[in-house]
Amino acid sequence: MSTFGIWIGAILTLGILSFLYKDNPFYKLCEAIFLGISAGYWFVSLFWQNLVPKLFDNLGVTKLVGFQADDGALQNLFGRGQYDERIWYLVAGVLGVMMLMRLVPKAGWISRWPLAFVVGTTAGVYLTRYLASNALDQINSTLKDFVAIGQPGFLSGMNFNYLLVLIGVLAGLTYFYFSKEHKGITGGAARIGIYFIMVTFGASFGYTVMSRMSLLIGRLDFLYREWLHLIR
Amino acid sequence: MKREIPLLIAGIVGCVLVIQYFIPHTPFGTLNDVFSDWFSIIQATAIWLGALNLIKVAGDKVYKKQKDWPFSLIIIISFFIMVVVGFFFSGGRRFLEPGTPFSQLYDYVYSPLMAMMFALLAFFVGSASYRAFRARNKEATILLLAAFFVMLGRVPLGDALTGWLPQSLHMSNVASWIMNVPHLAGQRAIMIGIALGTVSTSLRLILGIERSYLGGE
Amino acid sequence: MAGESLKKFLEKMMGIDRRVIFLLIFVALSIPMFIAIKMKIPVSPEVESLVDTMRNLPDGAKVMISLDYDPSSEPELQPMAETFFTYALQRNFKVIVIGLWPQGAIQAERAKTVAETKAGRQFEYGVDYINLGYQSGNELVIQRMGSSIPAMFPRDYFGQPIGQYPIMQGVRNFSNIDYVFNLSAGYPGTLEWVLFAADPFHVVVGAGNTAVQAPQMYPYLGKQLKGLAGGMKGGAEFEILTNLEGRAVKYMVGQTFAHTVIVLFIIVANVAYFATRGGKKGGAL
Amino acid sequence: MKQKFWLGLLVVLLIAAGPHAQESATAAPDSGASPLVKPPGEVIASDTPNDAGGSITIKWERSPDDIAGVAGFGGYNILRGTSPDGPFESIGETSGGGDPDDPMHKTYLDNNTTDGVAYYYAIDSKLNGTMARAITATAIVSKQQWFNFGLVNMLIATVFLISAILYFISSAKSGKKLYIRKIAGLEAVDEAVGRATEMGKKIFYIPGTQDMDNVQTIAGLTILGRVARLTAQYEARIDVPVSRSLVMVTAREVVKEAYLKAGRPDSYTDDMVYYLTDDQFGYAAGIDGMIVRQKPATIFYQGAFYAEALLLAETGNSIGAIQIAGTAMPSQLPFFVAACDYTLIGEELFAASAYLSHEPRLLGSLKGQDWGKAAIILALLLGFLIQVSGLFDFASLFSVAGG
Repeated sequence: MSTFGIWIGAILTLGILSFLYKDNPFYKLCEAIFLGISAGYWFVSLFWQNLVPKLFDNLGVTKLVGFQADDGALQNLFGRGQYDERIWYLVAGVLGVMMLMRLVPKAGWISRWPLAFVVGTTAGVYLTRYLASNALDQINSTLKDFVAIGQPGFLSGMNFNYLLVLIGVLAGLTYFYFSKEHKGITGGAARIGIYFIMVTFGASFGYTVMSRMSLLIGRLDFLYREWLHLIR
Repeated sequence: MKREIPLLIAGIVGCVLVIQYFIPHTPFGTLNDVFSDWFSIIQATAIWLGALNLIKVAGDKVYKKQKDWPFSLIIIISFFIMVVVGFFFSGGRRFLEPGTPFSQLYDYVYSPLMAMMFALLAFFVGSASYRAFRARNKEATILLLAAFFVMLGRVPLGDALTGWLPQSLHMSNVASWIMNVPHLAGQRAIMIGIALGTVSTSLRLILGIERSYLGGE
Repeated sequence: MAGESLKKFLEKMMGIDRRVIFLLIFVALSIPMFIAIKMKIPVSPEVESLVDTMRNLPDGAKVMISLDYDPSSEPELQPMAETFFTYALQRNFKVIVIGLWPQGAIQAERAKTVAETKAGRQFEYGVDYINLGYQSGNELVIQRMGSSIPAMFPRDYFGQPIGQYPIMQGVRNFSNIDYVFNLSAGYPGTLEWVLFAADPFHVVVGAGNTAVQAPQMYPYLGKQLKGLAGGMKGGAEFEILTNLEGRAVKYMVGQTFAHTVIVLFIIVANVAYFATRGGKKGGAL
Repeated sequence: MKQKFWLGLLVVLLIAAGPHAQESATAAPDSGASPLVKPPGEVIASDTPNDAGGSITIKWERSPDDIAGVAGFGGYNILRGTSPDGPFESIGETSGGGDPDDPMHKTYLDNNTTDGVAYYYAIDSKLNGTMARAITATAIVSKQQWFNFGLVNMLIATVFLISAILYFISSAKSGKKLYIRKIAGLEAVDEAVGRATEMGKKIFYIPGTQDMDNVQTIAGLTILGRVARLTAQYEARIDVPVSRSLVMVTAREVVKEAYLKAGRPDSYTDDMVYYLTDDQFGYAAGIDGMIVRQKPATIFYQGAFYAEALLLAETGNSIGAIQIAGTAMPSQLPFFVAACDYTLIGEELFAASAYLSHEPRLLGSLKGQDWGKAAIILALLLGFLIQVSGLFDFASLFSVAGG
């Protein structure tokens, strides 16, 4: 990295760091640059990485307007008379245009169509997505390691740990029970459940501290070593 | 009609995607990928709306000379620098390759900002634990103890403090027991709950019971 | 009297300005960067087996290192890469670099420079070092290397055909690689190396992981994964065992300081909380 | 065991054509090769099940030299042709050693076949430069399947859950009263909005940093609908800064609708919802700035969050705002719990919209979810007993093979 680049990086780094003391013009400047640069970055990236390859290349628009590219669906369909399934990407293009109709006050309602498509897709995908990995697989892993009675290790600490996990899962699930008042047995189980969940939160928190510190170490290393050459 | 057709679209698309999960045969097997491409395309057109909104809000501030308007001007300028460089001066779709002006802006300006913002977490983790980990009640005490043991078990100090105890009670072993037993159990309960919640929410969206995202007539 | 002023002090501590905490964390992490502090870091069996496997390789062995991370994980994984390259220089290993993440190749070049200064010796490009760069395809890249490495990486990171380099002579697939070291921050990473290289092709794989990912890899240790260094702590142990103490050991002191600061604050906060709560009854829940 | 169990169930549940697994066995090993290495045993190729075609699985008995671990054994070459007499073209190679669950055999997946073409496979074993070959006896064709049999358990689980939810939705519609326990974070919504009104300060609503392709974002936006209705009634000012353009579009529809329903369509303006940037940390930097400058009285975080969660919540906490968070990102929940006044944990996020709306059909779906939970609790208890008694491997019924 050039000296110039390091200096810019260091100044911006200090600007963000200064927010810890209090809000100040230096931070505001960095924040404004950050907002503008990152919004611009995404704006450009989505164009080159989504719109061009997925829409324009597939349809053949890239070639049509004179850029170097392979043949797309339009060329195959009208040039050669071959069916090309990529022509369906036209639907996505139309949905995209419908989205932009929001800029026209009278026609804004049409943008609900692509919105409905997006919501429908998300709902359809998620209905099955978590069920396998978050529910069935978890049931499997909670049960699969139990040592059967009479087998070596039945009374081992490991087997006891598996039992503890099972109890924790059962109690935790009871906590999430919505349609029953948390009283009596349900109440007791739910209470144990919330204890387990609290351990989960505390442990996750404590566990993450190290990697968060590493991030700051990385930045301090940049400041002290690469910028100020204070350490080697 | 302004609501019925969108509801129908969401319902049909949702149903088809649920079914396709179980069918490897074409066209179902690849439908998910195709639809996710379509989503990317819609997303890439929609960002024009977001960008225009950003410019409008910042532009208003500059125009009306509201408080801090010079910073709004900087938002607009840095946005346009990035966009112009990315579209016209960085080799088209090879805009991210090392050495292009766009990737230099990324390396020199964007990336240090991101890294430092991310690293602020090191400080916030500290202030949050100071405030939150107080033994106010049973739940908070459990939270505090779990965090305390795991945090100490992660650094050599923890084992140094507990070196006189039997091996299994060394801090790092206690920490990994917490991670592998009670932490795991709580995590699983949360995950199973999330799975059920997503099924139910998705179903409500597909059925059109939950429809506030479509707005009014 | 003393009790009174202590109580006052504790009351103050209850509502302490968060900036004091920020400052202490900043200082705790900074001090060890400037002052060499010796600290005993116990070595875990996972890292021990990692280094043992490397030690048992013959001098001049052909090793592959896959850098599957980006700059955001640099503080944790870069020291491991540096140590590995330095160790490779000492043992005359022939190092083949690849990256399943786009930034891997650049990280390797940076680590190599540091290692060369440390070892006081340079890699000869194409003879005992080659950077094959990044290929997209995630686990498929690993799978295809199982049948042919030259087919998956026809050119190196700098665009040159790999056939001309002596280091690549006789390298057809994983059977010609003695050892794979994988540095991983997520997907694709260690899990993929285990499932798509160690399992089917019986490649010897060792790994360095971010602290967040490491625990998920424990089940594979032993037969499938020959050793694992997790996070900065693992990196420090790696440095100690190879007698190449460097950044990770140094930073581990900072980590310990910072953890200690937070733990002390938690203790102070609780002492203050109980001392100042006085006769007031605690909340019900 | 598991396979039989599910297949039995499936016959009842499904009328589907099973995969006609074509298999072909080997001819006698080619004895013309060098005597120095022993050839592999029987080679069996079959269409890879449960896929979209384009793949054939080849399995062979390992060469006796491989099994004996003869030094210098060089693994196998896999070759493919369209006639049993060749020519064969090399498609890959693999080392010696057996499959983890079948030590006598070795498996190779040819993922590059054309559906409908008949293939023959040859396996060469290698030792010190010598080779010996075994060939499949009959042709094998790859094809696409109409049902993924690895997902039978998923199908049953999905059908069960959907039916339970649908049943309770319809029974709720018919006017049956449903009890729902209190959720503290949601009970506090009213008070939080009220306080902002009293203080004459803003309310910030952050619907996460993910796009509309994440169901948590959609859940967050449905909650926004309920909250916006309250702010309309209280005449409090709500600000919704977002990090995705599609979320901006949706959030505007949601807030507008809420103001309309509350009878105050005139109070709504598009300015309430605005876009900052797609970048998670840029977004956090912007919001942190807004929080310390505008000092909102109440901040909601509802949706999908990553590392920015604590950056936002800790800054919000420093100005003393009431904060109500909700997310199904397990890794970020601890930070919200530490820095916010109330946190909706996982499933509670998805229940929030139903809870706040009091609409019977939505509440019915919660009851359906509970039935899912009850079934899982039952399965865990039953599974524990079966597993510990060593009857059979109950757990494996829940392992999802495909998908």
